[in-house]
Amino acid sequence: MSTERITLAHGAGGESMRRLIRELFREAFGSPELQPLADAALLELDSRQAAFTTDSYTVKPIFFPGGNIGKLCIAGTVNDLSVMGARPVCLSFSCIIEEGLPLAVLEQIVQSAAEEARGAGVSIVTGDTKVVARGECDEIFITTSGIGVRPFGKGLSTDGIKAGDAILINGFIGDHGISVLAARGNLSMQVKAESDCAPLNGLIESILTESAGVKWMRDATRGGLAAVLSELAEDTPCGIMIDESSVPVRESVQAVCELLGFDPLHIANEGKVVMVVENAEAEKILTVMKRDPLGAHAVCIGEVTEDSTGIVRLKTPVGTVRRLHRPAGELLPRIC
Amino acid sequence: MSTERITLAHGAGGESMRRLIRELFREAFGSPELQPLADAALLELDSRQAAFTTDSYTVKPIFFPGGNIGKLCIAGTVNDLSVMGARPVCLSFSCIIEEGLPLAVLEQIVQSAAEEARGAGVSIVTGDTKVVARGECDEIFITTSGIGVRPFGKGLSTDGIKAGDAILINGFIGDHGISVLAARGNLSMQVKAESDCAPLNGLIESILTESAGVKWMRDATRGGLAAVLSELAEDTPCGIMIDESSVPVRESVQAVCELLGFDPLHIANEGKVVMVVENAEAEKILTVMKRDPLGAHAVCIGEVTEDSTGIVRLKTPVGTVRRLHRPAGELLPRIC
Amino acid sequence: MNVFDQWRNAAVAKPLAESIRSIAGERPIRIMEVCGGHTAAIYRFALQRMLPGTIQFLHGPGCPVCVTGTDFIDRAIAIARAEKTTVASFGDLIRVPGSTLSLAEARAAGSSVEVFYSAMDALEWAVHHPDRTVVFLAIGFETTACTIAAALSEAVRRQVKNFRILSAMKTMPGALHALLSDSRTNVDALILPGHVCSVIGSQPFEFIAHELRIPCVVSGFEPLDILESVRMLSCQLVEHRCEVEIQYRRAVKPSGNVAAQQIMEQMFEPVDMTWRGLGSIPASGLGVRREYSAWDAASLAGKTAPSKEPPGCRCGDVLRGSIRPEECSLFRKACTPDRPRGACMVSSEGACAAVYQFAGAEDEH
Amino acid sequence: MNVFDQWRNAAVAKPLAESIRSIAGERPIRIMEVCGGHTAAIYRFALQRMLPGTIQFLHGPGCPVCVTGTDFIDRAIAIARAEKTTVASFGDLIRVPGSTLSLAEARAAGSSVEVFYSAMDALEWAVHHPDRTVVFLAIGFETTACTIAAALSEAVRRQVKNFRILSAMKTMPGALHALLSDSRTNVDALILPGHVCSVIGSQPFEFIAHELRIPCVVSGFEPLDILESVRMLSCQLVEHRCEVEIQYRRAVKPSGNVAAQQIMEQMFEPVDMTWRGLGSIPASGLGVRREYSAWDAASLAGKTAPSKEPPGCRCGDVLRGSIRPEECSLFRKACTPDRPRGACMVSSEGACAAVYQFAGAEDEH
Repeated sequence: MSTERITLAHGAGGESMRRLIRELFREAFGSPELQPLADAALLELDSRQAAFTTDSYTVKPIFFPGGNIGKLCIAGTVNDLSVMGARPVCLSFSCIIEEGLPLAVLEQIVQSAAEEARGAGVSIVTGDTKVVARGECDEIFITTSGIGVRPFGKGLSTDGIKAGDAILINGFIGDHGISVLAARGNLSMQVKAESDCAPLNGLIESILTESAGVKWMRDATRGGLAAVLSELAEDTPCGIMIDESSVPVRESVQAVCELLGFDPLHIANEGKVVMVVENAEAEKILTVMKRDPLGAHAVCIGEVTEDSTGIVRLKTPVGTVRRLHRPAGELLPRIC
Repeated sequence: MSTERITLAHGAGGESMRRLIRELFREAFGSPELQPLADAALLELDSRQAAFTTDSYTVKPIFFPGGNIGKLCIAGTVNDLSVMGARPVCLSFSCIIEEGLPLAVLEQIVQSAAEEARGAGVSIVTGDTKVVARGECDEIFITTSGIGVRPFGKGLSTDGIKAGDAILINGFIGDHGISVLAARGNLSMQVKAESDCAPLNGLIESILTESAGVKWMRDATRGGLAAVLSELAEDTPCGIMIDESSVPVRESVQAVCELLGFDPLHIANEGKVVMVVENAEAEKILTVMKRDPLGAHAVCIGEVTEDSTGIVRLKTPVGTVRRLHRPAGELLPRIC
Repeated sequence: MNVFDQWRNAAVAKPLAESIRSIAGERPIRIMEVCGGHTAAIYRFALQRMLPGTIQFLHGPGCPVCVTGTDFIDRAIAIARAEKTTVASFGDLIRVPGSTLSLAEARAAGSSVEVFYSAMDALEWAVHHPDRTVVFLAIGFETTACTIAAALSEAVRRQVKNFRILSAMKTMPGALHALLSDSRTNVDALILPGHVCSVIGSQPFEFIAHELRIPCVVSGFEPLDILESVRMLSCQLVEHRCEVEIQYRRAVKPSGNVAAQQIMEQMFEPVDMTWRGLGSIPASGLGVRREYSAWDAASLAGKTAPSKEPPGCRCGDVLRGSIRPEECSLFRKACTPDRPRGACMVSSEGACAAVYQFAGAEDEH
Repeated sequence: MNVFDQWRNAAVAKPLAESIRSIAGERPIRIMEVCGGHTAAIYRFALQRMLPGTIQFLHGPGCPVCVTGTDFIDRAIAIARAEKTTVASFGDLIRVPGSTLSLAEARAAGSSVEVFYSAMDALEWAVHHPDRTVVFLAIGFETTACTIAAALSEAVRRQVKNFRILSAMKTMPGALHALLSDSRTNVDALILPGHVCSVIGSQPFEFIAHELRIPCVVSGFEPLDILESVRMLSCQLVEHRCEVEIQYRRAVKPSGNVAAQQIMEQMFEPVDMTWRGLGSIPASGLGVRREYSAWDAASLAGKTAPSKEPPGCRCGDVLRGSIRPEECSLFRKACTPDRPRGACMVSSEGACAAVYQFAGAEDEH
C-alpha cells in the first residue's frame, strides 16, 4: 500500500475509486451522513437560518510547518462560517488529485482533515474525487464547502459599530503566509515559523456565549489584517485606528518581512480572528480568548474612531500616524 | 478587455481580484445573498430538512458540443440534489484558474453557469477564486456545492422497492461522454453527438408533484446507466431486469461505442435520471416526463424482479439474458 | 430504430438458433474464434445461451493487447524512462502489467506516456513536439498494421525524424498454423477474423481448410453474423466439407484490400514474433523494413531484465484455448479489469475481461 | 518585545525629532535618499510627519527595479520567447511594464518565467533543468551584484553551461556623480545607501562631500537610524561641514567588505549602463567579464523594436527627484500597484508604491 500511487483509475468511477472511497475517505471521515456513493447527504439542521461557504485550497507546498492542505481546508471553512456567527455543522470535501500522487500522501492529508474536523466537532458528509493526468494539476487541490446554523450572532453586522469600540485579535499575525513561503525552500535563510492554521469555532462560540459585546468579526486570511480592516472601514460610517506596536508579530516573521519588503499586516493568517467589540466588554472578551490556547496572545490592537470615516489609520511605533491600505498587487501566490 | 488574460494577481486577494469578482462574478450571478467579499452567505431555508452535495469538474475540453464546464457544473449539482428528492435552493461556485486563461473564456463560462442557474431557479450565493501558475492546472477546474430543501421525496429510498416496479429513463444515453470524447478532436471520425447536460430539477419536481409513485431515482453520470443500476440492485432485496432494446441510444453514439469497444450502458450522462416507480403509475409518470423537452424520449427500460437478488440482468436484442456489471477499469478520463 | 437493429434482432436470431440446433443435432462442436471482437460479441450478446450445450466456443489468440508479451511492455517502459522520449500507445495497452509496472503506473511515476486512437494521431503529435522522440507502440494484426504502415509512410514522406515505431505487430495466418498444428489444440471449426480478412482476404487462410482439414467461416461481428457463421460451420461439419466460406460478404473479398496489402509490404517485412501463450513463431510478425530503420525504435530499446509473468497468471493457456477464463484461479479474485494481473483481463476484447463483464446472469453474484 | 523594537521606539524618536527641529531651525533642507529601502521606511513610519515642513525628503534612483529600463524588460521578454529558454527573475521585476507586455503577462501568455529570491537558487534550478537555457535577469546595485557574482563564480567552477546572466547591474557612485552634477538637481544633503556601503564601504562616496560639497551620512534602515542620520546631516549643514559620516556603524566600515568587492571584480567589469530617468551613464554598470562570456546572455538577446515608455509615465522625473509621485497625473488613477503603468509603482521600494501604500492618513480617502 505504501508505495502505491494514485492513477487515473482511482477517479474513473469504477472499482478502484469505490475502494479508495470506502477504505480511505469513509474510514477516515466516518460520519453517519456520509454515504459516499449517494449523490447528496441528507441533513436535519437545527435551524432554518444557515450560513453557506466554499473555498478552494491550492497551497504549495501541500505540507508546511504547522499543517498541510488537509488541515488547512477544514480550518479555513470552519472559520469562514464561525466569523459569520454560525455554528459549523457539516462540510463537503472535494479533491482533484494529480495522477502519481503517492497514496500515502493522500492518506496523510485525509487523516489530517478528518482529525481536524473531529477536533472542531463538524462532520464531513459529502465529497467527490477527481483524478487528472500528470501535469494537469499540482499534486492535490481540495475544495471544501460548509453549512453552519445560526444560533448566535443574529446581530453580527457592521451596523452597530460606533466610535470607541475596541478592535481585538487573538494572537500573532503573519505566521501562516511566512511558514508556507519558507516551506517552499527557496528562501536562503532558515525561518522558524509555523502556520497558525486552526479552527476557531470553539474560541468564537465561547466568546459569543459569554458576552453579547461582539459586534462584528472576520478571519484575517488572504490580504492579512490590512485587508480585513480596510473592508471593515469601508463598511462603517466610522474610522479605524490601529496601534502597530500592539499588533503581535513574531520576531522571525518580522525578520523575513523586513528582508523581503513585506508588511506583516499584509500576510495571510489561517487562525486569526479580528473582532470589533463594545469597549466595556473588551477586557472580559480578552479574558475568554486567553483561556483558549488559540487566544493565548489575544490583545486589543486599536479602536473605532469618530473621524477619518472609511479609512484605517495606523499609529507607527515611532508615534507617527499613517494610512493603512489593503495590499495591492500580487504578494505570495498559493498560500491557501 | 477581450485580449486580457488571467494573471496570478487575479487570485491574490488584491484589487484585480476584487474587480474580477465585482465585474464578472457578482454581475453574472447577481443574487441578493452573494456578497463575494463576505466569508459565507447567510440563508433562510424553507425547511430544516436539507440535502448537501459537492462535485469538482475537470472536464476536458472545457467547451464541448452541448455545453461547457460552466453549464455542466450547475446542471450536475442541481441534479445531485434533485435525485435525492430535494429542491435545489442555492449553490456555491469555486474555481481554480490557470494563469493565462483568456478573460473572455472565463466570462463565457461564468455566463453559462449564471444562465443555467437562472434557468434552474437556483441562486449562486457564495464562491471563491484561486489562480495558479501556468502548468499547475489545466485551464479551469470548478467545484460547485449545493443545498436543497426537502419538501418532497421523504419516502425516496430503496426500502419500498418491490418486484414489478418499473424502471424509467428520460431519454437517450451516452450523449455526454461521447460528445466530450469527440470534442477532444483525436477521434479520426466525425461524430454527431451533443452533451445532454441539463438541470433536471424542473422535470423531477413535476413528477413528484403529480405522482406519488416514484420510489427511488439517481442521475446516471460517471459509470453510466450500468453503474446506477448495479448500485440499485445491491441496495435492494430484489433483482433488476433491463431490456437492452428499449434503452434509447442514438445511432451516432452507438457507432462510436462499437468502434472503440465501449458499451453505451457504461458511458456518462449529464441529464439523465433513472427512476424506479410503482408499476401502476409508470404510464402516468412517462406522460409527465414527455411533456418536458428533457423527457421527450422517456421510456420504460425494465423492471424489478423477485429473483436474481442483488444483480442486474440484461435481455439482449437477440433475446438472450446476461448479467450487467458496472464498468471496471478506466473508461474515459475527464468527462466531468 | 437504428442501423444496428438489423443485426441484433431476436425475431431473426431465434429461428437461426433453432436451425443450428437441428443441423448440429447431438454432435459436439468446438468452435474457435480468433478475433477479440468475436469473443466480445459472443459474451455481450450471450450467444452461447441460444445454442445447445454441445456447441462450444473456444477463444483463440485474437486480442491484439492480450497476445503482446510482457517483454514488449518492459521494453516500452525502459524506452519511456529515457529523457525527452514519449511513448505513444493505444489506450488499453497502457494497463497491461509488465514485469514490475504497467505503462500507466510508469506514467503515474513520471514517465511520458501518451494515449492515441491511431498511429496518425501520434505522428501529428510528434510533429508538434519536435523536441521529443515519440515512440509509437505498434501492436495489432493486419487490420491495425495497415494503418500504422500508412502513418509510417507519411512520416517518411515528411521526414519526421522524431517519430519511431516499436513493433509487436502480428500476422494471423502463421500464428494459426502454429496453434492449429499443435496436437494439444482441439478445435472442430474456426471462425476467421473478419477485420483481418477485410485487409488480407480469405485466401491466406485456405491452408487451414485444405491442409489442416478444419472448416472455416469468415464472420462479421454482429450477433446475427456470428450465429449465421455457426450455422455455416455446422453445415460444413455435418456435410464433411472443409472450406473457407465468407459470411461477412459486406466487408470481405477473397483477395482482400490490395492497396492496404501494398502499403504494408512497402513499409514492413516479416519477422519472427513472440506471442503471449504461443511463444516465438517464425515470420509471424511485421518489422519495419531495413531501409526505414531511422524510424525503427528497436535500436532504442536498451537491455531490460528478463521478463517475469505475473505469478499464477494463465493468460497463455486462455489464449491457446486450453482453459476458459473462469478456470484461472486469479479470475475475478486477484485479477479484475480494475486491477488486471494478466493481459486478457485488460482489453474489452480479452476473453477474461469479456467473461468478467458479461457472464453470469444466472450463475454468479 | 522583539529585536526590532529598539529601533522603532517613540520614546527615543520624539526627543530625536525635537533635537533635529532645534538644530535645523527655520532652515529649509532638501535631503535625498538614494536607497529604495530608505524611501520605503520613510513612508512606512511616516517620518516626514515628525519633522518640520522645512525638512523635505527627495527620493533618488535607489530602487533597483525602478531604475531598470524598459528596453531591458523588452529584451528579457524576447529571450523568454525562445525555445527551451527560461528567464529567471526576482519577483518584483516581472510586474514591470515593458513596451507591450510585462514578464508576468508574457508568462501568462506562455513564456517560461520563473521567480527566485537569489541568483544561487536560479543556478540550482538550472542544474536541475539541464535541457533548458536559464537566463538570470541580473539587476540591482552592489549589494545584489556581489551575490550574483558568487553564483556566477559557482556556475563557472561547476561548469554549468546552461546558466547565463543578462546584466542590468548598476553601481551607485557613478550614477550619483551624474545625478548630483546635473544643474537641475537641487539637493542639500544626502542619505547614502547603507546596504551598498556595507559592500563597497563609504570611501567611494567621499567625492560627493569633497568635490560636490554635499554633506553625506551612511544610514541604516530603521526609523531611528534615519532620524539620527537627518540629525547628523542637519549638524553638518549648520556647521558648514561636508563629510561622509557613518550612522550605520553596526553594518558599514569605510572600506566595506573586501571579499565581496573581490568576487565582483573577478566576475564583472564596468560597462556603460542605461538608467531609467537618467539615461546612459558611463561605467555605471557591471557586465560579465569577457573571459566568462559563455555565461553572458547579452549575445542571446535578439533585436527588439525600439522601446516605448508608457504614455504619461513620469517615473524618470520621480527617480531624479524632480517631482513627487503624487505630481504624476497617472498616480493612483491609471497607475496602481495592482496594475502598474510605471516601474516606480511596482516594487515595495519604489517611491510611487511607497506613497500609494503608506501615505494619506489625513489627506485622502
